[in-house]
Amino acid sequence: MIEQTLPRLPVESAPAHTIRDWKAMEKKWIPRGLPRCSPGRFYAWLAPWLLLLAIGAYAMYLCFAEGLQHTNMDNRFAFGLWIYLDLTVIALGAGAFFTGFLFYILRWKEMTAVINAAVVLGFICYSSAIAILLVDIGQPLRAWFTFWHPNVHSMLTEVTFCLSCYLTVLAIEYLPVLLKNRKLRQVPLFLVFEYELHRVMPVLAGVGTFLSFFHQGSLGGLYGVLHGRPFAFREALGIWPTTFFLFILSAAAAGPSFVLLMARLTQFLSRKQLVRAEVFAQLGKVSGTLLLFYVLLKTLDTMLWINRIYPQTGFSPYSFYAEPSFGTWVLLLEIIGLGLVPALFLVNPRMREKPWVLTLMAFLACSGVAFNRFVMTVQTLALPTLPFDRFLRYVPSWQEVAAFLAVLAYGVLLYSFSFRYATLFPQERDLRNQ
Amino acid sequence: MKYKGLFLFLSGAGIALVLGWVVFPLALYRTEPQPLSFSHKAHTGQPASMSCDSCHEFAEDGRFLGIPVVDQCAVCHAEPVGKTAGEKRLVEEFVKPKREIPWKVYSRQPDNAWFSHTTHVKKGALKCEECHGDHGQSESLRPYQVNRISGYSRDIWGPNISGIPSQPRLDMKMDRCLGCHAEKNMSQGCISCHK
Amino acid sequence: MSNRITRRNLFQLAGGSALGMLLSPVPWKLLDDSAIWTQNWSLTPKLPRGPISIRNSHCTLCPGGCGIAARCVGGHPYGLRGTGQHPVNSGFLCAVGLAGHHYAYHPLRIDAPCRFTGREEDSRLIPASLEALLSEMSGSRNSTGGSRPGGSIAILDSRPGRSVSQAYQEMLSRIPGSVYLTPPSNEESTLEEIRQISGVDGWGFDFENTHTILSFGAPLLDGWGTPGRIARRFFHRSPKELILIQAESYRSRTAVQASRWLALRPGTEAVLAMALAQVLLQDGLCPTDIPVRVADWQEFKELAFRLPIAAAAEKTGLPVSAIVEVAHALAGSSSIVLGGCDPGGGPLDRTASRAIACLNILLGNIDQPGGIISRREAPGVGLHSPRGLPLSDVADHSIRWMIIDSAASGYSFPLSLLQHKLMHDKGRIVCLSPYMTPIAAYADYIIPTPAHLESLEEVGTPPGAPASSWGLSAPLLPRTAQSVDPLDLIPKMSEALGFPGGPNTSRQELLKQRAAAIMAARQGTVFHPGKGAAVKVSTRTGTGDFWNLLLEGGCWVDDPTPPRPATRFTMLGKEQPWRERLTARLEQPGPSPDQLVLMPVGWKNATSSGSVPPMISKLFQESDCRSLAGTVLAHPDTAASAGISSEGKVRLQTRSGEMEADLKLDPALMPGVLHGAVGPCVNQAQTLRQAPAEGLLALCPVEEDGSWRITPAQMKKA
Amino acid sequence: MEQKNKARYGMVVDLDRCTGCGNCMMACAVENNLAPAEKKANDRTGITWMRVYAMNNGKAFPAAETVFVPMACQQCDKETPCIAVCPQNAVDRDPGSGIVGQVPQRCLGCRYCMTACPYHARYFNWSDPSWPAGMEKALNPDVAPRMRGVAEKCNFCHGRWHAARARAAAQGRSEPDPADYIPACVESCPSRAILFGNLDDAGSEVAKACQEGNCFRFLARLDTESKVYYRSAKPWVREMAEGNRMPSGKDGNLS
Repeated sequence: MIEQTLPRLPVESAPAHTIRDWKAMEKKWIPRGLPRCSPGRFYAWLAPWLLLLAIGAYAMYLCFAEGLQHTNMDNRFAFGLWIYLDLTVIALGAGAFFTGFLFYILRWKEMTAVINAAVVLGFICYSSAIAILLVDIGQPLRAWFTFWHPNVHSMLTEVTFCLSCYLTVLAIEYLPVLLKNRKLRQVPLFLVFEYELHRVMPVLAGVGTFLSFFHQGSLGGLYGVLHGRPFAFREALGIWPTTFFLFILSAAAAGPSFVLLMARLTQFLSRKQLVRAEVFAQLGKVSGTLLLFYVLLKTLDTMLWINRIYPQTGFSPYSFYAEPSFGTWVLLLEIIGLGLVPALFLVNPRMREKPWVLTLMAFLACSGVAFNRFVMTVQTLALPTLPFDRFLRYVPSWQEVAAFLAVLAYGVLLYSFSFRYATLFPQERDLRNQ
Repeated sequence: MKYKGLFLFLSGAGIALVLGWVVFPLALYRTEPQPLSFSHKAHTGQPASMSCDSCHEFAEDGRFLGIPVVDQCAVCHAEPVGKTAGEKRLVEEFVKPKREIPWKVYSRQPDNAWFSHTTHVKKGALKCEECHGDHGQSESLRPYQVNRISGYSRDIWGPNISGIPSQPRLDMKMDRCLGCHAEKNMSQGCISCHK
Repeated sequence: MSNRITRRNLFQLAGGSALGMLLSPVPWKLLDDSAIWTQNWSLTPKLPRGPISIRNSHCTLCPGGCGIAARCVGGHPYGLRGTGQHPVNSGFLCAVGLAGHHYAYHPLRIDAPCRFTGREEDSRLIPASLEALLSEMSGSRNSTGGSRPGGSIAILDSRPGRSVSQAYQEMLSRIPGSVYLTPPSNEESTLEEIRQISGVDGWGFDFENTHTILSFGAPLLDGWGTPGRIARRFFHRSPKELILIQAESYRSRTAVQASRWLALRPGTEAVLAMALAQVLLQDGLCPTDIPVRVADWQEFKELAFRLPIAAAAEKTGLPVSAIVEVAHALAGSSSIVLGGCDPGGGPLDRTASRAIACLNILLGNIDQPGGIISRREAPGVGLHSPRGLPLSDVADHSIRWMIIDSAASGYSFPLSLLQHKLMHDKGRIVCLSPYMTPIAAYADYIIPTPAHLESLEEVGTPPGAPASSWGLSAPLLPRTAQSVDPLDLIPKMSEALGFPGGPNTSRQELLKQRAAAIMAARQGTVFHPGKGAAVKVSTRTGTGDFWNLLLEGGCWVDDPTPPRPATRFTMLGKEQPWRERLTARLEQPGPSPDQLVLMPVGWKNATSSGSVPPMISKLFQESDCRSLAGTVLAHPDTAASAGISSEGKVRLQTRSGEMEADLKLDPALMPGVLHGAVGPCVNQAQTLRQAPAEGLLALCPVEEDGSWRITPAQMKKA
Repeated sequence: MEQKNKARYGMVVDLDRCTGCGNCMMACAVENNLAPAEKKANDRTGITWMRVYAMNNGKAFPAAETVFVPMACQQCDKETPCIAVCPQNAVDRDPGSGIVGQVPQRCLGCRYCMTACPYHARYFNWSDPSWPAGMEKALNPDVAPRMRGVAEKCNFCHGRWHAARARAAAQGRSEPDPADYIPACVESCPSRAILFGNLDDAGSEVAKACQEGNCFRFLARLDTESKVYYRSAKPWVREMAEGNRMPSGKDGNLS
């Protein structure tokens, strides 16, 4: 049936024995002992994502060839959907560094169940962030100027350096996951390489944690240092504005939730149990604890902001929430609805036991971080600064949306391939045998 | 053939190095002919013994007029001086129809660089030779090479493809400007020299 | 076995090559060069190179007569500024003039004779030849005989008083029944009425010495006359105090700068003027010699008292006290009462202009320092007076050939005015224009003339100037091959119409003759742009010298004209037609409060010149400076009364038709008034094929008094 | 030692004199090789180093009042928002003139500076700038045209500054003659609403004017110490400008 829906795949037009051969060959790439769907079904699942990827690639081509006039960003809304996407995927990708930190540094052995998945997710998030950044900047051919002529005072320099370094780290961390593939293991060099990589993994995890710590923070600092934008500006602790720390904390909190959520989603889609319930609960607990801590600090920060920065900059305390579409509900939703609520549920052991609660709360925690990044990007720019300014609106163009979806599709594709041909969830085999 | 692997590795490296250091520069630069042959030496040496600024003039408002216009050539070359074919061409193709000679300028900086010769020569007391080398003593115009990608004259990058400056320095990239400015405690601000 | 190349060997080779590449300049140099390429690519234009020089000339975009100094690279202008110390514009230009050197590259530049196939929207632009025009002209001679009364051949001259204008007039003088027309004039309407009242020609405003100005909506600080002259009087460190009272329906740019703003209801200018006259008479504020000098004193006095002040106050929407105060302020010092209105709205109606002129006479402003002073014409005007017949005064449907010369934008008057004058079916319009404008798009033949700064032109006395002046606009740019000098076209047209032997002097010759005439009169001074100072003409020796100085941007300015002996005035005209018109105006009931009126608004500098430079789009599209054509502004209450609560597309309807417009809410406007922004069309995506349209002006019918500034309208949501 | 703060150029804009004629914008656009507005360009996408805004008192007829506010880069002196954020040093404060200089050829187009600027005085090239055919011949040879994908802004007519310095060098002076260095907007303003000069030269017109009581800076409380001052005798203008946003119906402040 699936074969019929895919008349265009070259495989289908080939003689029957070729297809058989191909199927057999494909099977050899799948890790031993892991049942996977038929290749036809697998590639049918990929087709729509490939289509999205193609549309997005065309949109990106338009931006490269003709400039960013294809976006709906403008001089006042200079950051848009893409920067929001960058901030969000990097926050969610924090699952990689934080799980690595728990596993390699704090030696939480149970994290071995999700560490591979976390690394792959991290790699996807970071590589897509870099890809979208290259489309987003006006002159990608000059992107290396940041390395050659860096301005050490700029948060973006910090972000660029850490991001590219950490992507390299993630790529190295990702390699052993791939190299464990049974076909690739046949190459002796790869086997040695993989073994060596494993030995340096704790070092890499340490480096990754350090880098992540800085760029997650710098992404927060990105807005916190804008003293021309009182909505985003925060006072500094040392050289870093408070958003620096809030972003680290919120990313660390959302990361495990995102890993949890993705593992759940994979279980749901593959209709298999992949990870033991205790691991999920453990992830939920970590996420919830950090989130609670974050909510506390965020509240404190908000109070300071209202009582110190507002009056100093001559803006009336409520002017930032005067627009009906961005009322005070924004603040309440961010801190309570998508912060305190999931945090309280997640720290409660009884609640954690219910899978649907755990999943829902992990979802809320991730949404909370995404919403925070949305507010920091969009509301900061929408709010007026000059007395004759007006509240601005911005709706992304189809090219921006297409590129956004292409990144999503890229993530799905890479994740699907990794799930099929690599061992993302080591417990899967045991759970199946039980 | 114990060292076959090493041999292959080294030969790969060797081929790449030859391609990179020898073939690449040849491919990167395109040589363009100058419209006329010109001897600076014939003008600066005996008997003409002209100084640089007798042709490369400074205007009253501090602008440097650069390559002289054909009218300036016409002061001496209204009629062919000597009997060479080049002289004949100069007079017939350029001087008489008052057509500007399309010289290719070795040291042409891009449009975004502001360089005031007046400031450097009059205030900074730099000699022409310090940047332009012994161009003023040359017997003929060397081939003009243009970078196929960037469109710059090769003189900007300097003769050494590695980018490591030769002594005396012949490159004209920004770091040379900045080095000298830092040495002499002159402005380091971007728009001091960028327009 | 060992000689076989394995996969492993290939990896080794590739690894070595990769290392070698990294150690070679290739990746690093490519990285550098590709980055430089983005700084240097051909998508960004290369800068011009060459010696820098300054060339002086004059701007001919409007009659303002501003001196321009062009910074040139290799002789090619790249920036304009006002000539420093210039006697006419004091070194300042308007925003349009500042980009005057861009006109030559106008995207709507016409490079060959052409025409549209029809007046419909889908009509096509097709080539037309000069020969076709001339043969159709000579063909028409047989059918009409070229002698229809009411003028079968008309030339509409937007810039009267030039040497070319003389040539036009000379040609027409030999063709019976032809007529020389001038477009409606906005800035000199008060002076024109004074000319008629006094029977004496040649007046100017002595702003430089005046103390009080009452302006009826004249956009004094928005391009009026010569902007640099007005700006100098208002803003440059000057010891003389100046009170400006601006009577206008909204707080315009001028009103903002004024000492006092009178929020006058539109259309009640004559009522206010007569009420002020009444106060002057009542309180004995007129100079004693005025009743003696006015022939119809009693009649006028009667008329002034016709409407009680209180009634006038109600009609105008002003408090009685304001009227009394303004009258006293005007009488208390040297003053000027100036009529005008927003340039988009064309001239003030003649009835109001007449009342305003009368007010000046009552105040004794005529021939007083700081009032309206005598101004003799520049020497050498010759046989023909520069004054033509106003376009609105020609009989309807009487013109067979309408030739429109220079600077006609199509935004300075509604095309319907032109349309009504043309003969049915047979009427033809020939437009001489370098660019496609609404009026050119409307024409049957478009003949390309040299663009701004491409040909030798002259600049005469600017509107309202206190003394005559004359200068040359030496070309700064080369002419294009296809452009036609109107002066070369005149003899050909004359011949085609059956009157051969037209003027055959070259442009330069004609202008040289004029210069010689000025030189011969040995009066006035000539400004030397290089020195930034003027010398007396009588001290300059040679005519050639004078000519060269003019070519280099020199400007001749006449000496002050001595006052004329006590001029006599007939306020209401010889047959007193104005008594009736003024009476009607005074007794006209005010508009009903729920009746919306549409007032076209525009910007003089942009609507008076044939087209606008491409760069002007910045002001219209990217700043709050100007409203784009097709925008209609209204008070939120006005919109609410029409059932509209938000900005967006609306439909406007008047008795001329219906049109879509962009509504912008502006609480600063008087309720009940719609401001419709007319011209120019600045959209850079325009092509010659899609000619700019007349816009909201098409909704404004020309009234009997020749004005079109107030039209009852309806607005509804689109 | 020689280069330390020779000058600190600044402006004083008298809003009471501004008639909103647009000369400053046009002179600026012509001087600095800006391209005419694109077909769909508007006040959010267009590039105008100098832009005239209208600011109103929020009242209705006849009490409505509007002032025009010409706004270019405010040349902030203290913790200049755009300098600190640029990742590759494409913006700096020139030590010899105090001018906050933008070098588009260094810019990679991340637009972080634009989000940092509270004055919206920075502009991005959303597409390749294009001129009508032939108009490149009329470009100012002293200002480099920009390419797509980079930010740009007012540099106080640095082309004129360069020319003035070269002239000074030719005449053997170390500092440009103030009469030689006048930005295009200042030169073209018919109502002389803009004063320009060295704020550190106590004798200059600007240095005196910026000390006067009517003088203020936009968003002064953000403490960026901009070198573009404004002045107005109208209290409502000063109050609004200093950051105390007034409740006006459309902006809908809660008060």
